[in-house]
Amino acid sequence: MAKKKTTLSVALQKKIYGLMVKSRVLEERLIKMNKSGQGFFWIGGPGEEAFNVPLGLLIKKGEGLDYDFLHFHYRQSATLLTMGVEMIDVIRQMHNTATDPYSKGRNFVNHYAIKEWNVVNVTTPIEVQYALCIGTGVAQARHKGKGITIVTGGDAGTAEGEFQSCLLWASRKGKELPILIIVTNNRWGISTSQNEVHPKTNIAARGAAFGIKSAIVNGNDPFESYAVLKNAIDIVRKERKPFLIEAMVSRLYGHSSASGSNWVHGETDCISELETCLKKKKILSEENIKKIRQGYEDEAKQALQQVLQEPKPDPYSIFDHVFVDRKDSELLWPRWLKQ
Amino acid sequence: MAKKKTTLSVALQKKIYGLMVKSRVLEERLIKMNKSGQGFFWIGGPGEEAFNVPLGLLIKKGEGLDYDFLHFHYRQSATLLTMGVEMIDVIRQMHNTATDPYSKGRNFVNHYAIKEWNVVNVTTPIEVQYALCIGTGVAQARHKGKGITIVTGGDAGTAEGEFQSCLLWASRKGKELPILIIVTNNRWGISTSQNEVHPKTNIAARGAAFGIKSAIVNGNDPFESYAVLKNAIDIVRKERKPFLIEAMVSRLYGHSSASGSNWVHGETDCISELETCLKKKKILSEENIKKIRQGYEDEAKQALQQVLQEPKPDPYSIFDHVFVDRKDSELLWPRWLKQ
Amino acid sequence: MATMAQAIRLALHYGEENLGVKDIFGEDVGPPLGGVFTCTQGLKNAWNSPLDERGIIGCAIGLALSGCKPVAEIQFSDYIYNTIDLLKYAGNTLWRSNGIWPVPMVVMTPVGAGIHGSIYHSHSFESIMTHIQGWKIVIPSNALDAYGLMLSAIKDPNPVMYLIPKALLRSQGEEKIPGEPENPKELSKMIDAPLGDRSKWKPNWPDMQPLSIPLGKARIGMEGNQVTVISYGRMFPLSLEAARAVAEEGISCDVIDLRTLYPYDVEAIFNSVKKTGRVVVVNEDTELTNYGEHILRRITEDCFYHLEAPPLLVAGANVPGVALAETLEQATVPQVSYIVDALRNIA
Amino acid sequence: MATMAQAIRLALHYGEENLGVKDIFGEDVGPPLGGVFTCTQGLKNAWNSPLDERGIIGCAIGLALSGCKPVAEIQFSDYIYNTIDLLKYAGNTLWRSNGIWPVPMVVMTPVGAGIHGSIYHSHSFESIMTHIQGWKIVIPSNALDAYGLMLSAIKDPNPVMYLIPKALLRSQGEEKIPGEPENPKELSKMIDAPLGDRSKWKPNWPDMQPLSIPLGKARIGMEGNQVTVISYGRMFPLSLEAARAVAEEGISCDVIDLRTLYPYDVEAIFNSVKKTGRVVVVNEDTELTNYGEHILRRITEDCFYHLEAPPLLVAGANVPGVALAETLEQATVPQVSYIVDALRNIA
Ligand SMILES: Cc1ncc(C[n+]2csc(CCOP(=O)(O)OP(=O)(O)O)c2C)c(N)n1
Ligand SMILES: Cc1ncc(C[n+]2csc(CCOP(=O)(O)OP(=O)(O)O)c2C)c(N)n1
Ligand SMILES: [Mg+2]
Ligand SMILES: [Mg+2]
Repeated sequence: MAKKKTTLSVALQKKIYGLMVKSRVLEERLIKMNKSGQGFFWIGGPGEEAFNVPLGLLIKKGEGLDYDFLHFHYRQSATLLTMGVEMIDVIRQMHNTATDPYSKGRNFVNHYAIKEWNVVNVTTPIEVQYALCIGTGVAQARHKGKGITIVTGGDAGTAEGEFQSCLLWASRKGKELPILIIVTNNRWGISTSQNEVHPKTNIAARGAAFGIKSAIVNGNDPFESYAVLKNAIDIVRKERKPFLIEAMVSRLYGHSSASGSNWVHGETDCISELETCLKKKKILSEENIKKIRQGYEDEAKQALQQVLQEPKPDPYSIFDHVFVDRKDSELLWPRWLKQ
Repeated sequence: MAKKKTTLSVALQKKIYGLMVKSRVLEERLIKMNKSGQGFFWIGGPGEEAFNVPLGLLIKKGEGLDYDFLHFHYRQSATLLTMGVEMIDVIRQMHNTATDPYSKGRNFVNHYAIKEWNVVNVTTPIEVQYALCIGTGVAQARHKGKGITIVTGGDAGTAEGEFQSCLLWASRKGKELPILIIVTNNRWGISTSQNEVHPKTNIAARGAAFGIKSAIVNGNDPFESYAVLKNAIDIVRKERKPFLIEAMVSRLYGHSSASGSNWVHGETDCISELETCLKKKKILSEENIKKIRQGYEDEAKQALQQVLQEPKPDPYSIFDHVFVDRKDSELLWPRWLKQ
Repeated sequence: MATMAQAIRLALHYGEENLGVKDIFGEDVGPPLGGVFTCTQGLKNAWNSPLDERGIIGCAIGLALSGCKPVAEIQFSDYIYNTIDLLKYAGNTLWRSNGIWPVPMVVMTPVGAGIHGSIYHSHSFESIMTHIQGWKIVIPSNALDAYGLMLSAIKDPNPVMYLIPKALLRSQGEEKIPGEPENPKELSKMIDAPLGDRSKWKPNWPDMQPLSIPLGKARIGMEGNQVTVISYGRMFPLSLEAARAVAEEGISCDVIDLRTLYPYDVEAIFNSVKKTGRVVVVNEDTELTNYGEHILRRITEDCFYHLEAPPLLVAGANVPGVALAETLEQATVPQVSYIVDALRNIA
Repeated sequence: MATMAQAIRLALHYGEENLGVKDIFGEDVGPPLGGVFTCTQGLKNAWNSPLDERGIIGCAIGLALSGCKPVAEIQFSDYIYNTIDLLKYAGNTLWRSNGIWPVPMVVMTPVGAGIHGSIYHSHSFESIMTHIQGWKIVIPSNALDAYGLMLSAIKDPNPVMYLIPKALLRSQGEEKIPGEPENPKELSKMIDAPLGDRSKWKPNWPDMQPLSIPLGKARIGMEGNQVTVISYGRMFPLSLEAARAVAEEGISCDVIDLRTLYPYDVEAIFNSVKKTGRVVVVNEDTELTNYGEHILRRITEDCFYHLEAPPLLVAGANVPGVALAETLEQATVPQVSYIVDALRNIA
């Protein structure tokens, strides 16, 4: 990567780097929280920053059909931070406080839900997002604006039938849908290596069977990722047709806290690669690098201090938002929750 | 077709023709039964005989892993008759008598289940057979005999996720399964034309995405079908790897009795085409043709006469075979069935 | 009067004209067929989906999230079972996001036996469906309710499951739907597609009017004071018939049509049981972990000291399906005579 | 004594050595992990499937049809809901073919809350599962039963659903499993995989012995005569704890562990209720159309005149999931104190 030229401005290169670090620092803080008992479970995206930050930069952010609809999986923190999510809110979800803006203490960390940015609930069940995205795609195809649908998921998950549903519905002759279909391929599903359970063909090849254009990208290279994403997004936005990207990425802390969340040796670290590159290009010095990281670490630490003071959700709140009108959920009420 | 040469012996050509007619005559009898109130529902395979008879001839018939495991859909009568099913048994299922050997009056016609020939229950839910066939494929891959798994289904059904499951599991690197994956493409799913809901690519192309060899065949031509099937089956049997066949066929009486089961004009009729061909080749005369058809019509009529005398299943029998041991189903028993 | 199939079609027409419904879709829902039971014939926004139930429900959720009000059909409830995870997902999306993402969608699907549908066209679905949280669930027993409940389902901001008792689709309603012409033949001429080529046919819609049947309100089909009969869907007219039969023997029944299975009308149920002290719940779903058992549990819990006899469930036999032969179907799902027996027993 | 996870592993080992099990498979079931809860570690016939639950169940059915005895795992029951159609299919195959095609297979899947699993690692599955015909359904509450029930499940010629109360997997049994070494540390050294590189590790299996726990037989965990408590799985030890607590106040309970949910031990249930006249059913599945309501319906139907107080259900709150925060989880699924309250109330 270091050798490749990029057409991105120096400012943008720096911005990308900063956001990658911010997101790594946050994830490492979340891992620490889990290890010290400040959060029950961790899952997240360290190793995908070089792909996810450019994605966040290229999204048409806003609410409603004129903006991009986002069906994300649980490794997307770098995209969300790039879009403007605050560290503290992620930490709130990690600590399942009442202040968690995405699920009020109900869901695991990195499970975002943001209406103003069309961020549909991040899913825990693998691959259902590939079925849901059909619907926002249909709505956007009819709306004929510039908004597109973007869906992400892992390599192992493509074995689920919804992946085919997405390819098929998106490629119906004359009814094509404006969906950018992304698969981040880290070559693992928990402990199962891709080699063991997948065919010898790559995932991008699945697009061809449906007449869908596709690309494979080195997701550890932020500049290549930016270029490939930009091209694909432009095509989807303009042609109103699907595009499939397979991004080769790393899984730097293993699957999740359930598998120990320890640093995995031998995987490419996109951040240290980028540092080498930017240092070589004299865009950043060792000192800059330290300062940037330190700044985010301070931010994360302060946020954590605040979150630890915040209240846990009220037991009665389990009946909130079962239905739009709470009355509808009060037909049954467990004996132990006296009203 | 008429012009193409075939290497099949005259005897075999005649045999194929006879079986095609037999199965057409049976299906037409079933349709009449439905129209005259002798059966509640009809669904079957008129229009697929030219493909299904050769398939029946090429199957390694028997029980257990050394023989072919058959996961069929509801248009397979010609294959089953070729294998040796008696007309009368099909008529029994149509009339839901207690003598119906496949389901004892429980299921629709053309829903076979024959243990001695590895004919797994024909399915009503579309496409589940493509999930089940993985299992017999795994067993046969391990067994390392000559038996293979054969699965059939329609074009519209390939939109279900199980189709992808089948392709993926069958093509796992180093764990390939000996499955002949057949799709009979009649360009319709009930009233929905393939054009309306499918991509512009053909179904055979889906194999390539998984590294699976495939072929498209004119399923109205019995000789081409025989050749393509023989080649594919040989490959699967020997290489113990999957093969995908897309067979272009006709739907001569529409979807089922629910859509009227009337003759559809404009579809190719494989039987009249074959008659023209065999007459031109002087293999059959008009008289032969009449006689063959008459023979099967008599057989069907006689069978029907007998079936109409046979008893309906006993109400209490609903509790038979819920479990292997009937005792297990007697824990609950509706008040109105006094024991 | 309109048949139930026509009533549903008229309601969907009202929905696309007045309630913002832009997508009515599913397998064979669009032209030329307009649904295997004609419920979607002639609707301007009806379209055919691929044969992919998971895609259908996924698409509906996505449409709902994007602000549309989709009505998706699963051709038979027998084929909805590969989508339960997605139905659960639709039902927990608002809750998972703590109120951020509502999912206003309607799924409709035919249920129950009675058309010689054999194993895979006779399934009931209410027991599993009521165990899925976050959904409202309705099931009409006549054309007028079918119309009114569909309008309420479309207007509701939550996911709503609209179960269609398929054996009643051709039965004509006794009451006129607001807006339908006096003469049912006239209605048929206006909105039923012709046989044969339909490519140039267009329906001539009557000017349909709103009708409010609030979700969660039962209907008392017959009043009495000795036995409470609670039913819905196809079993409701059978229950009514049974109650009329025993009325001649001097057994007086309250016959309740739940109409909405969740939220159900707990007031109507408890009031009646407190009055009669005897209760029979009738449905055709299989009897093990059956929705009717929930209703009975609520009753035994809250009205125990009013009960004068063991409450009864008349439901489908616990076998894997409704078989094709008539002898078998009748042994499997409740018939009028079985309900009559239960009423005699308990009274 | 062995933990429940070890007990399951030992039973599967017994199964592959003695009962013809050739396939133990599912997501992450094979090496290196041996299952997210280590239940399949070191087993010679354990293998990793693609991430495709529908493929897993389909494959298991096919293996069963071909004469094998597969044990398939769905990693969490939370992810089994896209396979309900296939589970139904497995359960109706013998019946559809009028006895021709048996489907001898075992599916195992972890259920229930108690590990801070949040919405998608806390689901209960028994209510929907018991509504699926043609399956036997078991759920152990301790290591010994886990072992014996697994052997019976494998031997059974029908499809068997083996529900694993995940929060109990690490709990050590009180009784020794036939064949396990005296010392649990010894057992661990023999069969637990080391941390780090496992590529060269091989388990050293103890010589396991058969154990018969017939399907359909409940176990009485504690005998009493005032209240019948019916429970299973994770809720059984909590129920026992609650019963012990109220025993000190003079409330004497029969505490029944069903162990098999279908076919359930109707004799044990009715005998106890006829003795006590009071019954509390405890489970953690959501309360609307809940399996416990079936048990209560059978009891009210057949033991009505023995009942001295309204029977009670203590079950999960009717919300879309078990939330992550401890305050929320505790409000959602039964805690010992809630069971104690119910026992005091009814006694
Ligand atoms: C439907 C479903 N099945 C199983 C799981 C359990 N699970 C969580 S993550 C995971 C592996 C996912 O692998 P992949 O799709 O490659 O994504 P990655 O985690 O590698 O980014 C599994 C099996 C799940 N969450 N959902
Ligand atoms: C899972 C499922 N969904 C829907 C149906 C209803 N149905 C029966 S046949 C059919 C069309 C099948 O089309 P295709 O797969 O092309 O087979 P063909 O009938 O044309 O041979 C449909 C939708 C079904 N049987 N199963
Ligand atoms: Mg992966
Ligand atoms: Mg077709």
